[in-house]
Amino acid sequence: MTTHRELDTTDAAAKTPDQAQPWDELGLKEHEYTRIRDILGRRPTNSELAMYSVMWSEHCSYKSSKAHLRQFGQKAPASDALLVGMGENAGVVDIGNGLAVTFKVESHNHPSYVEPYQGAATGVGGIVRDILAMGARPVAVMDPLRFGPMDADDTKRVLPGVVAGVGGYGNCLGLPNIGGEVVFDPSYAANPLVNALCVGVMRHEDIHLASASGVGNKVVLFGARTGGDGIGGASILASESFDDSKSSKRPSVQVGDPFMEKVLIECCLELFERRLVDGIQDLGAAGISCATSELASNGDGGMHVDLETVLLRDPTLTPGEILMSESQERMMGVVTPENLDAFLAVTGKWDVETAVIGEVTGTGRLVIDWHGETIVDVDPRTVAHEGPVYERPYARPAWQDELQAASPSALPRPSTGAELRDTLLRMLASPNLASKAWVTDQYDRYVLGNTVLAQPEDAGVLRLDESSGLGVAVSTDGNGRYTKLDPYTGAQLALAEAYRNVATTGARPLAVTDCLNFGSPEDPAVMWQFAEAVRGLADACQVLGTPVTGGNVSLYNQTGEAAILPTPVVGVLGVLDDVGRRIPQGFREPGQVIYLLGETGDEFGGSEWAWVTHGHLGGMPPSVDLDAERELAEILVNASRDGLVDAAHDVSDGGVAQALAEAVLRHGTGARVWVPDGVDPFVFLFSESQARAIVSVPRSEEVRFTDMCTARRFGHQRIGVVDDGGVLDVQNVLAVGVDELRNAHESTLPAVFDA
Amino acid sequence: MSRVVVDVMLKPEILDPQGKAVHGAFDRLGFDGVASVRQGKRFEIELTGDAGPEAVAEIERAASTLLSNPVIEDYTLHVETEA
Amino acid sequence: MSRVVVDVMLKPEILDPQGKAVHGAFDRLGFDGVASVRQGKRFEIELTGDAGPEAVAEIERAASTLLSNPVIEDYTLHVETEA
Amino acid sequence: MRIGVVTFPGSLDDRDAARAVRLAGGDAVELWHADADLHGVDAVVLPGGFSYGDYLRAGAIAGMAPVMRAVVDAARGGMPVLGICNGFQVLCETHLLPGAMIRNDRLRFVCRDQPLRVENADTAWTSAYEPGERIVVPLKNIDGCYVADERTLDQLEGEGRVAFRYDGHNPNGSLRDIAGVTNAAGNVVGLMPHPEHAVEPTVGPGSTDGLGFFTSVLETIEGMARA
Ligand SMILES: Nc1ncnc2c1ncn2[C@@H]1O[C@H](COP(=O)(O)OP(=O)(O)O)[C@@H](O)[C@H]1O
Ligand SMILES: [Mg+2]
Repeated sequence: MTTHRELDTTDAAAKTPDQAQPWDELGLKEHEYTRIRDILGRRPTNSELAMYSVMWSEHCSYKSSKAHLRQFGQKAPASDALLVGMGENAGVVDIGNGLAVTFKVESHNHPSYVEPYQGAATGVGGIVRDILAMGARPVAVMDPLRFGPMDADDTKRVLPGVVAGVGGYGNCLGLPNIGGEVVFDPSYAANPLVNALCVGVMRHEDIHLASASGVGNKVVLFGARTGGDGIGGASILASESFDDSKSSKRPSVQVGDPFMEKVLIECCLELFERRLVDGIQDLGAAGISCATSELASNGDGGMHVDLETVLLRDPTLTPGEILMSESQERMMGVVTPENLDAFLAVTGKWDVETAVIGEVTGTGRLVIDWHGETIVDVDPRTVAHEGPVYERPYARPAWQDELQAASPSALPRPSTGAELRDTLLRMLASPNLASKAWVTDQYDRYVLGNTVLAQPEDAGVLRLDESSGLGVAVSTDGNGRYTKLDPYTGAQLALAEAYRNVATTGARPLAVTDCLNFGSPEDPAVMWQFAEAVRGLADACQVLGTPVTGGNVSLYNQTGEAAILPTPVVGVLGVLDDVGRRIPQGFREPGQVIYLLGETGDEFGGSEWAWVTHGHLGGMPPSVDLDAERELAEILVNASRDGLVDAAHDVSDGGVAQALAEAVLRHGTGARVWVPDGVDPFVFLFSESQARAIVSVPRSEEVRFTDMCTARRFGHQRIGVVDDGGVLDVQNVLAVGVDELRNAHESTLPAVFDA
Repeated sequence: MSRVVVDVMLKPEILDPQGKAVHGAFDRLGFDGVASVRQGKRFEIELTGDAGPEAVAEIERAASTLLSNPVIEDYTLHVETEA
Repeated sequence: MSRVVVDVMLKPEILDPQGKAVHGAFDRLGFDGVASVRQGKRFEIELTGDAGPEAVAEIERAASTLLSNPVIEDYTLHVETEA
Repeated sequence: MRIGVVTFPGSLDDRDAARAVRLAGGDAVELWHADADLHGVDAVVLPGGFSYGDYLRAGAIAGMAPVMRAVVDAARGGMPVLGICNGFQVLCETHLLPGAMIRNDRLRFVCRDQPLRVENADTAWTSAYEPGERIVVPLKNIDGCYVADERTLDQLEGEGRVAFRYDGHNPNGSLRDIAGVTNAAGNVVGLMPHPEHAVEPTVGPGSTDGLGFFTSVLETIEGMARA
């Protein structure tokens, strides 16, 4: 049955107050629909309804998480580095020399499950446009990923597609991929996590904000044409015609065009440089609805749009669909009338199609017309900023005590040299600890010519200023098992690890971005995990002095009742005054002395060892000591500045054994290591105690280095010597040749994904 | 020996950046008169035996799973007869 | 409006890694009976007007210069008539 | 000495190529795809990237750009031209160099620090190297498998026009391990790996093995000027 309806205008809405509307199919709750009617003083038009429903969705409005996320602002440590804080497209951090850096991580989880290649590709494209919209040149991407069990059939579908998509888009865009994560856990089956991070750089004066001000200024839409992409479910809601055959043609999948985005980046940068654009906003979720309402509500007036002027790829789109379309590679700008010709000349040079679709008004209203008839007339703030906020109930789940009580201390431990050797090789080859080269070799890590460190190093390091060597380091981390055992601690550990990874390269940690991936907020247990994780992260940021500058929340990552491991992914950005002083992770110089920094305890809750050898998850995660993390970071940063260490590698998943193996494998050298007196070899090798790193110190610097550690009362133990013997030799315990180590470490992913 | 041909094209509503780029190239070369270009894939599959109903059914199954991605692509299949 | 279809295939003597991979996938799925697979490109070109001899000659020229690389590829062209 | 670096829509390594030119001591001149004028440069680099998204075929659409008519003419007249990765693909598409690139044998993008053997150290872009010298420069591509018919390959080998070969592991299935070739005159050279990413010790793979391309051409130009 096809019922074509008349265009639903504001006039029609005023005249037909009782017309039934599909608010529930659009995902709105009844009280939300009622509130929309109250705000408007009439029923919404179909276009308005579509707009509110998308902008008030969890994804766009953060209605379940907002109440908690406020802590990031309330507890934010004083930082003179922060130029733009949370709430904009991305935060902006001052790194000196007049340069500023912006970075942010976002999720594209569900789309990547449906269509791995395009889902991941458009995830990268979206975060890059966020960074571009701040006025910055995007300079690198990273991709923290989570998948179901490595050898599950569905993982064999999803992982290669996601990796090809991240690479296909990022490589074609010319952004080096400088890091990320690949983690496997059964809870991510059917709920893979595809997070993407982008870093951008600009001069302070180039910061742009998403606001439409100045009555008479033009609103322009430029980039790709608008098609039916990503309207998906919303098409039923947004469509003026309830014609089944038609709405089924609206793809819920968005397809990316990285070439278009590359051109759009260069075009925008030229517009910024020539000061031709006032406000700018990227188009992401909810497309034109979102961009117009956000630009207008951040400005000082209103906005009028003639929707029929939007350039279309598919002429059959209805006005509601045009408003909702999530076609990629589009930007919206606010341009003064004097600059319009120059603006069009630049977009013309880059072959970027551009349409003037409206202008800034003084009415305070967002008015959208379709061929002269008004289909939207709203206060833009009610759409963009005044959506519902929920105080969702949360409660510590009953099973939490039982989980924490299931300590790993009862698990049988390897004790003989042969058993320990076997354990080391088995862990090195396990999916989460194995080399990720199969993935990262598909990413261009060199383009732009400023990559100082990339995978497999602890953090990605970029040079941002060729003359001074000023640069930044970025790392992302997150351990869902730790977070499941104790969400408050787990989130802090995610921060601690990323912070430590950044410091390990010699960079001073400055700022944080985060992507909070959780299950359904309607489950009080999940909501408790979320609340605890946010509280933990906010508290830890306060102690470490690193403000959260922005991020993203992804909820409803679950299948039926089963939620994913609570997975806060934390990205830390640090600054290096001279990237020439960066500390890489691999042992290179025979004769250098290996020190273990920090204290080792018997900590196996949530450890890789318990998981790999016993499939066990229980007990308490390793304890957090943020003061120790801070002290360790200072030692590493000073050591880099003063040239005291040649290599440094943080100790985390898999413990000291894993860290040593990776440091030896980097250049195929060797090491002779001894277990400190009175320490159990198993605990020494595999414990996951935090705030630790291994370093290699030239003999000439050994005294200065240990003096510094002593002065700071920071634990440091001389545990070995680098050599070129091609063997990792833990004396009187085990010895493994580099070839055997390499084979264990590097065969795992190819064996599954090249089969 | 016989040959089955499977043509795979993006669904009409899905953006086709390649086709768009080719269209742009036509314009630059001064070939006007082109309204649109879509680019897809063509698979020429030689069978060891006859293209009987079972063989075709097998290929059909592969066309819908392996050769095309049903989320974004459509396929058509035909048996090629000697010219 | 009318449609011209250009099929571009690698020359038989040029190796075709994509076709080979598809062949391998057939084998793994247990589809035997496939002797070889070649993967090429299909262009569907909609003309604004009729596919008259001049228009077709233009497309033919594009097919041999733009749509295919004569060093490694062959093409065939046909005008599609409404079904 | 002025070395032009062409930017096509979708070029990615153009700024990197210009940096390498500067580090070698030359002046880098930006050239724009839509401008048929070479602005008096002494040599041209066609940089890496995904011009026009590599849609249709890698390098195919860029090969038709106005600037390429000028480059083709200048190359035929003896001007040194280097095509890196996408630039190599453009040189093949415009038939300045023989052969073509197809999808890598493993069908995936590959990024690695790639050992190469310099087979011909007599070209405009390789005179700073020793014949047989082993260098390491990054390789990053998805359409990097070099193919040509047997007759062409035999001819290239016979005339010493295989300029570079992959040393050890062949990363993309290129026939006869060919990583780069030169025209008969030795002024036009193309290769898949990226020498411009191996010119500074702190960035990239940390080797400076790629700098020789750019010092070679500066020397070549100087020699041409003296002659
Ligand atoms: N999906 C990915 N994309 C890019 N780099 C990755 C990805 N997964 C892992 N890496 C890189 O591989 C290296 C090892 O990863 P991991 O063991 O998770 O590091 P860490 O334990 O130090 O966080 C790091 O350099 C990391 O950035
Ligand atoms: Mg690390």
